[in-house]
Amino acid sequence: MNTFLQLCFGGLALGTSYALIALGFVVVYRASQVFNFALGELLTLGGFVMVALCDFGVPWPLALIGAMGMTGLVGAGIERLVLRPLIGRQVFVTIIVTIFVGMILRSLVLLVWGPSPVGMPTPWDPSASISLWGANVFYSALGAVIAGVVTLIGFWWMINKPRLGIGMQATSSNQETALALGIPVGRIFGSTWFIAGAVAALAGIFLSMFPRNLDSNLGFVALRAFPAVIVGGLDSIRGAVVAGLGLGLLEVLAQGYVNEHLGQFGHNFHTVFPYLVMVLFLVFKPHGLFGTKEVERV
Amino acid sequence: MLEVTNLETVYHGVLRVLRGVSLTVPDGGVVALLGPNGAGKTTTLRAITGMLDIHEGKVTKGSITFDGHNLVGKHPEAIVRLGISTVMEGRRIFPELTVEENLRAGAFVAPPAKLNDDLDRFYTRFPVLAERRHGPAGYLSGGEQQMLAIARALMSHPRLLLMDEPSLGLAPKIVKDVARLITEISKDGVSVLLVEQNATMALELSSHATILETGKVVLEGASETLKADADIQAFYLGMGADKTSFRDVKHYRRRKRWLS
Amino acid sequence: MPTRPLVTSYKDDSRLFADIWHKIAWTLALVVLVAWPFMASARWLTIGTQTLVAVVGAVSLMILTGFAGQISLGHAAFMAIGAYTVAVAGHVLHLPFWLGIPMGGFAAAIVGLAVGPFALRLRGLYLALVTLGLIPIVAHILLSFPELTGGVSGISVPMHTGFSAVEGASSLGDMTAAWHVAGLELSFQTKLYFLYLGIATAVCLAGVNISRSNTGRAMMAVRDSDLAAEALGVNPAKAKIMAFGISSFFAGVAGAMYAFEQQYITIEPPFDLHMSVHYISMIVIGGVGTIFGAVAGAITLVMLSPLVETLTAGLPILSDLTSAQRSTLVFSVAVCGFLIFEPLGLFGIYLRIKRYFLTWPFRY
Amino acid sequence: MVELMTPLLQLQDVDLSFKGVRALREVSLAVNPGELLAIIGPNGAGKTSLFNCISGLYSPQSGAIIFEGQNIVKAPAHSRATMGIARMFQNLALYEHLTVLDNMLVGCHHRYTSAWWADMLWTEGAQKQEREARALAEDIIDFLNLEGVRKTPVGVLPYGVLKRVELGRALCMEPKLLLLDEPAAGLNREETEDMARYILDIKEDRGITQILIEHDLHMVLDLADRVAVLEFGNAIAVGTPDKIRNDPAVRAAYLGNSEDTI
Repeated sequence: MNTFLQLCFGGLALGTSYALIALGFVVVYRASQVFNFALGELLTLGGFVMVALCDFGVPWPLALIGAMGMTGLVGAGIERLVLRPLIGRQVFVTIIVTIFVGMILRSLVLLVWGPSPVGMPTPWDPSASISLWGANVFYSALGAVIAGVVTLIGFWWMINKPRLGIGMQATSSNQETALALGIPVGRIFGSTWFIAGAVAALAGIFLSMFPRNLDSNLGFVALRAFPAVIVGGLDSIRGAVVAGLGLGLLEVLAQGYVNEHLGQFGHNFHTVFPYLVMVLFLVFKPHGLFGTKEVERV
Repeated sequence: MLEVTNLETVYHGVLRVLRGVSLTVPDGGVVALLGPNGAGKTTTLRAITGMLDIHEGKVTKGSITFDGHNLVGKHPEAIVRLGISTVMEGRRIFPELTVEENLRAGAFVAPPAKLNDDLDRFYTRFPVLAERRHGPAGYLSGGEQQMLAIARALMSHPRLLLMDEPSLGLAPKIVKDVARLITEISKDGVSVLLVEQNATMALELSSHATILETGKVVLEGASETLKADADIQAFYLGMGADKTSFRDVKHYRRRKRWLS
Repeated sequence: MPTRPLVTSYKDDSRLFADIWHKIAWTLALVVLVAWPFMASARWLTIGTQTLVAVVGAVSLMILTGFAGQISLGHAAFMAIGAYTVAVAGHVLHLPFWLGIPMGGFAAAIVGLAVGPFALRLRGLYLALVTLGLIPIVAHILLSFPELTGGVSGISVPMHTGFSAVEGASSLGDMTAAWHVAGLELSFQTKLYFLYLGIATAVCLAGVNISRSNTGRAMMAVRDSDLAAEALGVNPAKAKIMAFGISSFFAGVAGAMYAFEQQYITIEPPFDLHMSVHYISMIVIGGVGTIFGAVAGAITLVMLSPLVETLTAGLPILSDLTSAQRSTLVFSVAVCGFLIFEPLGLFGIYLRIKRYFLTWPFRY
Repeated sequence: MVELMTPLLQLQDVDLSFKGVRALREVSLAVNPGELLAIIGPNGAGKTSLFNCISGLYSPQSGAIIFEGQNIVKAPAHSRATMGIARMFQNLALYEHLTVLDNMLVGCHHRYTSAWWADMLWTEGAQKQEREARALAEDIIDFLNLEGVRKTPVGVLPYGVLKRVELGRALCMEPKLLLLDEPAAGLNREETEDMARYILDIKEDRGITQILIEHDLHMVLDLADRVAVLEFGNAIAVGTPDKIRNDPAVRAAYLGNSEDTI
């Protein structure tokens, strides 16, 4: 039972990060139908900015906010520089451009901070844990869950402000029409990318805390959050949260209970498990748990 | 209140569409902009609403002023805030959004306090929309979508409404409804610039009309005068059609050489 | 100015080499291609061979993504299947390479045909994500059978000719030994180059034939609007699955070629997301939608990489990166630039130049 | 006498609804071989939905669609196209990256019997089929006066020409039944007259049965052999143009008041 609880907490912490990443995908997708493959690199960037700020002597909480803000600005900058000129082009183009923006970001991160891993500063002892109902939970895991929940609530409040919400929906449906109605399409895109960057930084910071370290490959974690986006439904914020948490839990539980029963095939099985879930969903429920189906009229 | 003088525009840096277009919309008036496909009617509207640059076009010459404000180079958002609203060609409602969300999107630049009053006002005016307010707008019929598009444009409390082909693809009965609505709108004090192919309807509604062909103004004047013009009758109003049926239209072929 | 000769029949109109200028250009190209191994240094000969592998890979991705509009991030997975098929078949069955290469194609095509049905239900982004999932899944399966695939430590790729039954009887039986033909010494690298030149030419021709025939038009119809295609009598399911089958076959062939060229392969790297992305950059830089684009993109990326690596090595800040990272950075910027400013890629630039000359001295 | 013929297409009690909105209510209609049937009705009356049911893009909840004596209600859209039902879309559905000629050749898709591998190898058989399709496409191009633009990408052509290209693409399918969804919408007077002429020529010279949806009442009443009127998903009247012209129910439904002359 203790192992189970422990795994659950670990899964929850991982799931919060997945949920945040998925949220970053969804918020951009909802407004501009762009799937941001560069998000993973924003995770890494956020982590490194955080380390740099702490090294500079900025107090931890301020550094956290600063890192989120700066990464958000980088996100908004990418939107302005690269994606704005592509408004109105096919999905294909935007998918590819974000992949390559990600590659550029990755090169730049390597250029500035180099390839060797660094530890993420924490305000608590990184290897310390507390005992909750008999399970050992790392402070970092607990911190991730709390920070995630706080961010999600703040996010929820923002998105439900009528103007931003309706503006995002209108923009996503048809940019030209939205523009003609006086909706500042550019600013809406910019703010969604800012939000995506900021939550990605938060996810990146908590993901690279103990026991993991921060290095330039952190971005690949975002690839593992794709399944959460699909399972939740591409344009559903609720879906991102539910599926992110769920898949994080499933992944950790699979690692704990399933891998060993699959023999050779089970080695690292938990890493592909979310993809298998995703494929099943795409076949049987392509719009995910909460995604909307588009209205098609000929 | 709207003054367009000597407007010239290009697309993609090369394609000249407007070659010196001038027109005026007086306060509270209905002005029609007529002309065949490709004459530059939609381009004129885009230039006024600041939407040219997203189509890779730009104004190269001339000026557009609205109540003394220069509109050239302004963002579409700023232009809507000045009080110019557009009903785009082909209705362009947001199909996945509900009727109410469509209307709310239209009210983006309006003060939020008035929102509920406005919604009530339009629901009383268009009972069909009230009935379907929580259903996706994509399932409305063509006529209902047109009503929604007009209502949505009015949500921002414009003083000038630009309409691009509001009668396109609508049944005669609905066209009449739209025409009645336009008259009502102008009675409420909103000026209207009406871009149309349906010249009969447009000349009926408007006080003044401008006719564009290949990017130039070829005729303008009071609608009454234009209605009596022989060329207009032949080319735009299809007056000959009462006598010659479509079955008997002369049919000649221009042989073309194998090009390209 | 050269003008087109008068076209008098539909057959003339569909010819590949329409006029004398095309013929001259192709002859020149052929001379360069044949002379290459004898002119180039060992390093550039290897790069030439790698370019031919990339051409096959890029054409196969072009058929799927450029013609049929099915975005695939799983290209590396198909190539991995081809590569591991020839490696395992070489070890276990002692299969000669000329059977191994098509077999690699078939193995990949089987997986491609299995993925195809997903494409029927999914569009654009969703499909990209499924094909992305293919990479870890294929890698996981390959890693799960270490006694066959060598697991993480990789596997060597033996290149049997099938003629070596009599040991040492003829040097023809050994692919790695040099041949002496008509006074010329053909090293292993040279033989491989010519073999790949043949395969690449055949694959390009097949690609061009698809694009100008009914099969290709059906794919393009589905790419641009599958509803309209259906109303025109095109079966979208058939067109998409066909694209997946043909494309993954060629991808498998490219993978097999890659394996023989490398002689020793591991799973990740090279068969990871980076490889898929690399091939996508080729078709984007070359120009999506034409075989010309695939070939131009492959040549540009593979041939220019060493140049870019050398050139950027001297730059003050960039020299901190490894050479591969430098070329990745430069080409990523190039892809973004092309997507924003020249969506048709090198093909678009070619069209502009052509139009400039055709309309000379007028400028538009 | 018209009534004695076996209809080419027969709709029996076709019912269609989505999300609780009933688009078609037990619509029954028959189209005789060689005739030009026009369907008129206010927006939202279900005209385009009816076309979508016939061409297979929507599947009705109940009812039968009988084409040449066969119930095709279950057949997928592409096989209906192969059987000989072609359509023109209301909002142009051309392939804008392809040339006019290639668009036409996509319309010829049903003629090709060559296998994909034959196409890939460019065999003599595949080439022969390519030439035959080209000959057909050129015939249509000639008929619609599109010679000058045959190798122009569709994306750069003006609207009036596009409508002709789309008509041509439908003709390339060598249809037995041609569905025209507002072919004259957005066209000016001259282009409308040309379109009317083409429609008549298609009927008279090529003998293709056509169903026409159009708002231009002059055009409909001049061209059609019979007119069907739809309102709220019901077929409220069917008859000759003269009969429809004077039908009070039609006037009320379609024109809003009865003083107007049609």
